Amino acid sequence: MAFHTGSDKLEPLEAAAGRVRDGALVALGGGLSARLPMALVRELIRQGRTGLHVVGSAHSIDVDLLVAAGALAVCEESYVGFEQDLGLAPAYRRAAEGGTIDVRESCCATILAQLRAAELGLPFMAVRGVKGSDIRGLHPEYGEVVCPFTGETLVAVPPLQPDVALIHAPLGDRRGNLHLEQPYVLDERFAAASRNVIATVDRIAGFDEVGRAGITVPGHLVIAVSEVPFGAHPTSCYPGYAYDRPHLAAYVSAATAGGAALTGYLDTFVTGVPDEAGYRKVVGDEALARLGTWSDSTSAWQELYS
Amino acid sequence: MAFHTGSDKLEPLEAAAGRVRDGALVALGGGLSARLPMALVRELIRQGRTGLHVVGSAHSIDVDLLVAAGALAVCEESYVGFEQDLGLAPAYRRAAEGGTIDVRESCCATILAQLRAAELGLPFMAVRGVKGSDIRGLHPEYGEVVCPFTGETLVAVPPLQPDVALIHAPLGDRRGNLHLEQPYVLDERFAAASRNVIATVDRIAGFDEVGRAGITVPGHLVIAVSEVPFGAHPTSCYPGYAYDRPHLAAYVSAATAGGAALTGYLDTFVTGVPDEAGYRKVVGDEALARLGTWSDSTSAWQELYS
Amino acid sequence: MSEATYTIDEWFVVALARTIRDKETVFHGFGSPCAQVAMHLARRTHARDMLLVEGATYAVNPDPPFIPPTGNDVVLQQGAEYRMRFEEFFDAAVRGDVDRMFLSGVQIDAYGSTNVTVVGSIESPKVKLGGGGGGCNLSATVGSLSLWTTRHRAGRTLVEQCSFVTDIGHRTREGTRQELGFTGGGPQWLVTELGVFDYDETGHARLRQMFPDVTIDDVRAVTGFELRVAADVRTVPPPGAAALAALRGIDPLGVRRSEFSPVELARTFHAHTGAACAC
Amino acid sequence: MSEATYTIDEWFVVALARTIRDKETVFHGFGSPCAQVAMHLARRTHARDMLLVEGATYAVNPDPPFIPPTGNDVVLQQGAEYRMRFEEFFDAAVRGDVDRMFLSGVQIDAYGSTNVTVVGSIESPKVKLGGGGGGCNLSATVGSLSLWTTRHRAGRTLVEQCSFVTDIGHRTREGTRQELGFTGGGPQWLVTELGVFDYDETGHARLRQMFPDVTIDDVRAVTGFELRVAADVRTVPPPGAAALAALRGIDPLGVRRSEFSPVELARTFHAHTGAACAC
Repeated sequence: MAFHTGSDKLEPLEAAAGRVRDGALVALGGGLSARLPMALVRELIRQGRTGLHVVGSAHSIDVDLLVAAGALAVCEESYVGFEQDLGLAPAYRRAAEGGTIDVRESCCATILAQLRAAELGLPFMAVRGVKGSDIRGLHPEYGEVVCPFTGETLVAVPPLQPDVALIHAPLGDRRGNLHLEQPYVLDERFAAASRNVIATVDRIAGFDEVGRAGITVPGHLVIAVSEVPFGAHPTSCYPGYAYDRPHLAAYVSAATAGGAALTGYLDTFVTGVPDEAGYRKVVGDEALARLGTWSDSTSAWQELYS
Repeated sequence: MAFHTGSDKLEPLEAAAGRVRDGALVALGGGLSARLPMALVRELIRQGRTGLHVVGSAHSIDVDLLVAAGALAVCEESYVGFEQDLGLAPAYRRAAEGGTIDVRESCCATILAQLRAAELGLPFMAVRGVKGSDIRGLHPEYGEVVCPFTGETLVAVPPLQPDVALIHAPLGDRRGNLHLEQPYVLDERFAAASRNVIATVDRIAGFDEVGRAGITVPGHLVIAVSEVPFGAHPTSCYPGYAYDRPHLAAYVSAATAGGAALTGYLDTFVTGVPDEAGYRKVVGDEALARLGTWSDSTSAWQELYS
Repeated sequence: MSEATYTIDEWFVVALARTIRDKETVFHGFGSPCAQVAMHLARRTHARDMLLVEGATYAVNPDPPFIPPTGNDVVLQQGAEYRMRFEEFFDAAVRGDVDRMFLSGVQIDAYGSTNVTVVGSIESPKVKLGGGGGGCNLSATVGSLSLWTTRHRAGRTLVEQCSFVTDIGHRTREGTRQELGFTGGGPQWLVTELGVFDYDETGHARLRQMFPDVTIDDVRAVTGFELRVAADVRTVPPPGAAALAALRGIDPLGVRRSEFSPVELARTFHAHTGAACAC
Repeated sequence: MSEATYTIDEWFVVALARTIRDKETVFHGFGSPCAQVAMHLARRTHARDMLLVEGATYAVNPDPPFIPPTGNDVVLQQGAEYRMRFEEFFDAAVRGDVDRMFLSGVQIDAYGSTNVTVVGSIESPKVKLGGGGGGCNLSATVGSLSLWTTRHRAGRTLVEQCSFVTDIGHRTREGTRQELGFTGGGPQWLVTELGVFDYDETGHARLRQMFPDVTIDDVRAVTGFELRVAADVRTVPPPGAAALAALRGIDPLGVRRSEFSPVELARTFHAHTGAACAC
């Protein structure tokens, strides 16, 4: 009875985040500047979670913030940074260079193969690449397999079954059905491969509305869902809001400075506020409302990034 | 340049079906009584195609008709029949028992694994089951692989890359974008794993309409698309029409009787009519219109199957 | 038909429905009217929190207004909470997220292996059957299997050895499920028009219940493998009024009846007041 | 800026766009503004039938009103013909349906292997870089690779040996692409702010074109591996007026400029009448 057949998974963010254990293998949904599960990340930090092992594709402030707060022990993402625009991930870089976190950098396609092994109930998957790349040296758990038909030797990777996938969606219902806008990134695969999905949604709606919008992640994969407006901020969650570039820039400079500046950011936006209502209050209604203006016009959208 | 980047793939059914060579490895879309590519099947028979090797999941009149017409040499479907309601597939059964076709019965999950190997560019895939089943004995091409991590021996299956996938959809555009209603059965996997997709649609629409409805199979996978109203008849293609149970029952009794009765069916509905317009004329506007009444009311829908 | 009177197809489906436990994720293959009706019946009676996956449409917990004669009609998606993709279902079943599947067979051996592929040899078939669909993988990994047949009395269904093994039971010529590395538990129940079997610790079928118009000798006479009988063998608990009402509402077309011979369909039963109700 | 005058970032992007052939399926990774703008430029000039796959959104042939500073903003899906799933793109790339990918690196060796993981050793990094995304698989199977860097002049980018190989070029310590069983063709072009390289039959980079304000000695001085120069080395063909106009329309925010140092951005060129136009 692995599927969650219950009809009401709605619970407070504190309880949902409380389901994540210290040292858990955590899949982070979304990617780069879009739909990162930031409310859950902030709550995990408030609850003092430690030793987390995160896996995923290309991520940014979610991982960097966990590192900055000392919540992360192992990072198995394919990329952590702020792209060309804002550059390297400061806390992640500092911890990696200082040896305070274990960096097991992976590749999007390899992670996908490992998630599929778990999703398909197979004890391994073969991958075409990886050979010749030093990424392979970071993964002693990889093996090799010889194709019984062609005789070629391929890199074999073990199943990746996260303890929990943290996913933020714009819309969902009490049963845990989630509607996402593309790009889904790895969220569908995370949901199917992980033991449990813990979700936050900007808005809880009735089943009919979610069904009409389209169910991307079915409720039977979800163990808990919490309603958290702007739960992906400062990253985007369309159609609600674009990403908050000024906020990310401010974070990056604080994290780059480190010390008091970084502590200041954490205190102001995470540990110093009791909950996400407090977070939204500090960010400010005006700043949040501004992120919804992307749909007013192309120039308004462009203005957000200028 | 494997993707078909052209913007206009619309062509007559005759030309589209003409792309299928004698002896081709053909994936048949849809399943059982839903969305079978019947217009293409009938046109292939009109063109006298022979030696076809069909693969897929659970099918019915599409395969049986190809067998009845002598167009089929190898059958690798997981099921061919008319369910509990109308029973065994008469022509298929007769040919199998007479040894005039090569029956390589497969399993839905194995076919899926083989299509995935092709879709993922892998030389093999492992499957959990099959062992202990005599189905394995029908497939000398299967092998075995030992998991490098658990040491367990699994059945390994080779990639399945059909020469062509024949798919019928209710809606599509000139670029070849197809909108399907669920169940998609294996059509998405067929489209990605096959060298080419040849599609028929009940109606060609503009890109905007197809995009709004939702693109299930993208045009870059499709080499040709033809507009054929009722192209899935006598099987269903919602939202347009339910399946024509009386027609299927008439076919099954003709095929069971064989000889003149079966020749009569082929002559009346396939070889004796020049094209699909001719087919629709013989079936009759009234019979076709009746299949659209499913949406009038539950009792009207139920009436179609009573 | 009144709720005080019911026919074998109704009682049979009720017995089949009882093999489902609440909160289970349950699937039936196509061409399985009795299993299909039994699943919807269970969900409306004792297993309201089950996750019902419709065979061939992969719709999750639909409420179809009627069961059609074909397994993949869109009517079977009506009111569904969700519609899985083909691969979404098969992946879930292979990785162990599907708790129960209904399987039948033209031949079924003592250990629950079934044949839906061919009677006679595959080289020169006596009868080429439809085929196994997804069974030869699903039977290896699904949590538990509920087997059924409505052709037990014919004497050719429960056999010493299947002429072809399509779906795997508790053991085959190649070994036990454990030796084959299968993750699923295999056959748990076998419901026939004569009675209900479970499987003993060796994986061999064992008669647990019989319909009241059937004797152990009747069953033995038409069972091709050694008939093992439970010490506490008893009558199949009669259907409750609620179950019968629900069943008749679910299947107005009576598609379940298509699995029974006319002779069997003539078997009619009368509810005894105070009869045990398991629903 | 007038069409008679243009800066290095504009000319560079035009040169990068020329590596794309019509009808190709082309992809760029995230954090790659120059490649991103180049792809949209190609599609609006000489490669109108290419299949453009946006990095990070996997949108097919979108017409975004502007290129944002982040790679997976929904603006990059505007007007798209189709939006691939993450796995839909990666599967296509691994099975060989993607013809070209743009890759960059903080270090690039003579055979086109790149490093975007770490400067120094992974055990004690000098600089921990962002990471490779999907490159360590994609570089093995995509048809052709167009490499680029805007940091050639710094002298630390084109190196004899990468301190860490993230993405695979024509050969690595473990062997050639053939020996590794890779199905993709590997690096075909390397465009830098100094000039354009192709790869000789041994898979070694070879200078083919230079920007007019650069000499071979300039290039040799900042190239860490043996500089091989084509016999017919020439000036990078100047951008055409149509290409410049298109480029400025595609990238009003000038995100492409974020890849260049201020010094480089000062490089301005004037169109000579009758200058060859490849666009």
